[in-house]
Amino acid sequence: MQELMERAKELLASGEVARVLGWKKGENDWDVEPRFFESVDSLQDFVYDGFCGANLSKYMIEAGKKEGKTLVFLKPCDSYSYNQLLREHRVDREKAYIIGVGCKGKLSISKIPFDGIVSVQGASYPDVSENLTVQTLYGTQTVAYKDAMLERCHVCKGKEHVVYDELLGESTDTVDADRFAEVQRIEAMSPEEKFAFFQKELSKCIRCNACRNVCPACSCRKCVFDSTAFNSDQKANTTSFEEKMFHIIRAFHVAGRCTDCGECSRVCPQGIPLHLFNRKFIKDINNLYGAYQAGSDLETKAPLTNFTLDDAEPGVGRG
Amino acid sequence: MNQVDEIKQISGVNPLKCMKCGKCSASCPSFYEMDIKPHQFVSYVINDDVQALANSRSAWKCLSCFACIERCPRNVQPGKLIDAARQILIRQRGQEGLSADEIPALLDEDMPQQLLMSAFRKYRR
Amino acid sequence: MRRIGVFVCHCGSNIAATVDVKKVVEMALLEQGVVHAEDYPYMCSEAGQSHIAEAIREKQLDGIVVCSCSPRMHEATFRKCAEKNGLNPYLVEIANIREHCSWIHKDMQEATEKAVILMRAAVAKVHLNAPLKAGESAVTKRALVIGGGIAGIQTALDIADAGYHVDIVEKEPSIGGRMSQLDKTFPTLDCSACILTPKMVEAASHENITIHTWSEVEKVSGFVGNFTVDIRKKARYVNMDKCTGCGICQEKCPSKKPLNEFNRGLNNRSAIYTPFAQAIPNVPVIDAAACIKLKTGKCGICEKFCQAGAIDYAQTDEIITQQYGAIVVATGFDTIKLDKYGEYAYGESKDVITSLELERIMNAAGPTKGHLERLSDGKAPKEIVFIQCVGSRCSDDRGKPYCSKICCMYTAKHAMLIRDKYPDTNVTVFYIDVRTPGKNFDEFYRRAVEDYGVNYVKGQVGKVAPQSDGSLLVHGVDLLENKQILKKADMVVLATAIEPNSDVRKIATMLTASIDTNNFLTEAHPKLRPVESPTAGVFLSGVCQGPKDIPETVAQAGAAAVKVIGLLAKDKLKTNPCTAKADELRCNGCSQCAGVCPYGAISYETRQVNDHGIREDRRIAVVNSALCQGCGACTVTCPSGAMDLQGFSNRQIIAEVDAICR
Amino acid sequence: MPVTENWKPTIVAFCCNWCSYAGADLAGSSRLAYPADVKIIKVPCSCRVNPMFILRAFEKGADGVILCGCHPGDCHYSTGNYYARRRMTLLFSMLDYLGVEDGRTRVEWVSAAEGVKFSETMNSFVEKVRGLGPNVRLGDLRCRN
Repeated sequence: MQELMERAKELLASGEVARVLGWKKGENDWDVEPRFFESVDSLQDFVYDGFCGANLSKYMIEAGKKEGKTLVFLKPCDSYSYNQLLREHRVDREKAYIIGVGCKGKLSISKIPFDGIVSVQGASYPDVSENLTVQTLYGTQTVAYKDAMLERCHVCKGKEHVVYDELLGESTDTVDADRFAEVQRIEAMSPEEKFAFFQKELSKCIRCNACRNVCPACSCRKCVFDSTAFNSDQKANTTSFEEKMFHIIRAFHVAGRCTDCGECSRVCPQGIPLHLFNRKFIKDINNLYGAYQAGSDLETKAPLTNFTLDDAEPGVGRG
Repeated sequence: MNQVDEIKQISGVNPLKCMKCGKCSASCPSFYEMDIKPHQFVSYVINDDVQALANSRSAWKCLSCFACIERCPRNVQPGKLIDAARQILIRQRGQEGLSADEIPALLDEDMPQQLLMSAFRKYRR
Repeated sequence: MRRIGVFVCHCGSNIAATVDVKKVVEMALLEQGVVHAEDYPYMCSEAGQSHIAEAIREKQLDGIVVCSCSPRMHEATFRKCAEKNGLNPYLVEIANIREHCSWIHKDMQEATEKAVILMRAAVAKVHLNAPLKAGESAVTKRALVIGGGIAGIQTALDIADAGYHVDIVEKEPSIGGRMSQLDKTFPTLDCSACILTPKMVEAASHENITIHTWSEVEKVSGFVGNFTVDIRKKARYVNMDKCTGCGICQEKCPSKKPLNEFNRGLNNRSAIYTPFAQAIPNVPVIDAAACIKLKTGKCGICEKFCQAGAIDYAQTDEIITQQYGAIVVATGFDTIKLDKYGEYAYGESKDVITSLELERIMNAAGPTKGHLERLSDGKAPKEIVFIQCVGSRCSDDRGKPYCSKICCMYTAKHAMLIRDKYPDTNVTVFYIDVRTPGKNFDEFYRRAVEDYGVNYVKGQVGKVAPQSDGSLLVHGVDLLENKQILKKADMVVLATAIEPNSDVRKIATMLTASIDTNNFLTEAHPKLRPVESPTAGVFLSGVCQGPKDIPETVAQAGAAAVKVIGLLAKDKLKTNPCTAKADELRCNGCSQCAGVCPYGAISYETRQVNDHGIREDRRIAVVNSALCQGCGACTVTCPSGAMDLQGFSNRQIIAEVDAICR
Repeated sequence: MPVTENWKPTIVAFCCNWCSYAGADLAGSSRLAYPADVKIIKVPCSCRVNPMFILRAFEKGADGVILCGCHPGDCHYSTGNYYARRRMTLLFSMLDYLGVEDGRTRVEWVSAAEGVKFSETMNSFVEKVRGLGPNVRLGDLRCRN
């Protein structure tokens, strides 16, 4: 983390960049927030550790409109999102100085209490070690780093950055699960079980729109659910159907554009596994139309704006 | 269920599809032994005269070689109609058709396979 | 709030028989915004339209819903009527309560209920209609005819006579098409070449016609008024300007193995060939697959003997790109393959031939120089059997479900010509029904029976069995005599079903012209618009639209020409105003929409936008309404609903959905 | 919830103007009956149908939604139905994933000449939806009257 801070200071001081987009420690050790640093001394609060799960590429949309360059730190999975935004002309590449930071897998704060550790005071881990020490009211407890990791890091897409100006810090491989295992588990269920599963999950949705606000692909100037474009501006889920509709349409709009960065599940206050929707579309697209990773490059045509003459017929596999 | 529906239900044939082209009669090997010719089967069903078809000699002269079914341009399948007529007759006579275990007794070397197949097709219970 | 008038048509009894029109009117008045509702027996009639005009004036209507037949029938009628009375034509919506309701539901109560719902959906949509204005687009004053048979030639001549330039694209080395392969033509028995060749020469010499033979259409883009077409002129390996058509090269060419397609493969031709003597242009082509020089580099005899020095082995395919205002499809037909008809032994015996092969045998320029002889041993046939409806009227998957229409006439012609030239040859025709409905057609058929003694037998043939002595045993039946017939024949001629040219599906896809399951191009309306394709600017001439004989083909070719002339005569064409439009405040500029636009109608520009006080330069999608055809693919790709389709906007369709599911 | 005898399903059919709408007209002019529960909405092309429309139909009480378009290759706009095919394949797969009965949604390619196919498609689709009973899983789960 130190060399990131030094490099940021150096660039800011030299005037090459007008501001630095990084992370700042929040109220507690584990809720780290994205933050713009305008001055060298404000960089004291800069932090980069296991809790920096936030994907900074979406902030670059607005940052690109400001004067001067913005230095931004992108983890490998964040760089896919930035590339996708670049492809959709939402970010200005000249206004960005990108440092690709190494990543050893990010921690999910919501996971820690569920492991029987209550009233957490703080959590920290030395840079290298395998486990995490959690200070609680009742003394400290240690948790294996792997168990507290975000779901998305268990199925990480790979540690190499797709867009950067310079690279800092190394990464360690964290993959130890199959990316579509959970989706396949649900697909194997009977319709009644599937319905019950999603009914249970989606009924928790309070339509706080955190998932929409954090998703780099879901960044329309004016969302269809906030406008009268379809006369269907359901701001709140008045009926159970609207919960489903919001999440189906949100997943559909980002289908073929979602880089599977896992932010939606990370930020959901209700802990709904929202990535299951996007990953279902990614699995279908990969099976039906050939493996496609959004944001991996700027040229290949997105699956939903492309076709072949012998695509599968809709609902072929159904009764 | 009246006989017309019964024969249609057994054979699964829609007699109205016939365009009276006569190809079935042209292809029928036992045309001359038959009193009612293959191209007439459909008319007997349409004119609600199934009993005449069932009592006709054609019902037993048909070799069930399926040439008519093979070549009918309208997929009318007359062979199945006469086969169904036989079924109606067998049912009327109390199902005393040929059963599988009676066959070994009737076998002799120079009996052609085809004959056995068509016999079983015609007289099965 | 819109002031809407609802007009419910009885359509005589077509609608009123199963839909209670009074109830629909009564329910219409309950709908929001409906200030006038009435029913009338024939809403599309003059009187009916005057009712609409009156209501517009009296009640100052600014929205019309007509509950009547399909909009594909009278939407234009009611829109014109509204326009005449000062109402924007795009404020009229049609509720289809005939084809989609009264005609297919028997129960009055059920049908009325559905009619009311369809009316409500139309009213809900009209509330959101915008007064659109049709745009204009230029018309390229040039036509393209695909196919150089009699249909293509006749259409091209008629268009050229009206002063417009026409290009004919013909796949074969010469124009003439199927008709050039015929010997005589019914019902007048005049020789096919004698009436076709003058037309070919006229087309070749006409200053308004350019003929591209040995060429195929490769790519078509654009739409009515300005199509852009790429034509691939295949390499002829003969320089067309230098060649004098003397024909020495064809005599001297050592490679004689390829089958002569013009003579239906009954004899062979040289590698360098013209299909027939009166070929237009009279310039040979080299068949690259058979030419020894092109394959191995040796030979080159034709180059040596050619005084004009026209042979050019280095010639390559050439792509010509050309603009057209209208395209006529005249791709013609071919006989179907008979490989699935084993019972006729077409493949087994050389003496079982199709009628088209008989045409070549009886033609003086044919493989047998006009002598009627058996292909197996060359003897003159004494017993000829014609079998009708081979592959036609078959609802199984071997043949075609339709009647090919021309076989009864040409078989009567063949029978008559044979009986006339060889009186001692017996001719028997096995038929299901003889269909000769044209002018002087039945008289022609009766002459064959009464004057020439052709023996017509009602009954299909079950099997043709080639015998060891070279004759053919025909297993037929005489349904009128109720007798089976076993006839020994020397030659069997099959009246084979015809089907559209094999390339027509490829061309239909290029032109986005709709095509049916039998590969015939679908006409805009079977009765009212038989020579136009639903795709504007594409016209149909000849058998590509359906089985027909030469008189009908020439008539349809002329009709297609008139439609083309009608189109080319206009300087400006009204374009469809129902095109896409991007809302600049909502557009993200993410260029997803351009990815799906088949017409490349969407471009992007950065301009300043005032989004509720925030002035910002934004990247905005811009739709070129001249190119946009209004398919709507972009509207669904656009996540924010910024891109919308005028005439079928998101809110209009949502309103219809709500009205239906209420 | 017992299916009351006189329950009639509400079926919304999106038909593309050039092929399936013309096919529906042909079914009409050939008097090929299909249940009155089917209501047709005309769209310029099958690619015009937005998943929002389909979900909106279910939300407002439809029991089945069918999308008819031109056969791939015959589209009047040359590529429209190819995009519709991909979108609907993904949407239907997601609906199955959510446990919605797969009989409630369907895509069928019907050309302007296939009146018989249109009528048969509608009859079989309504039959299937009637078998599934009223739409619950894609509707409002709160107490129904």
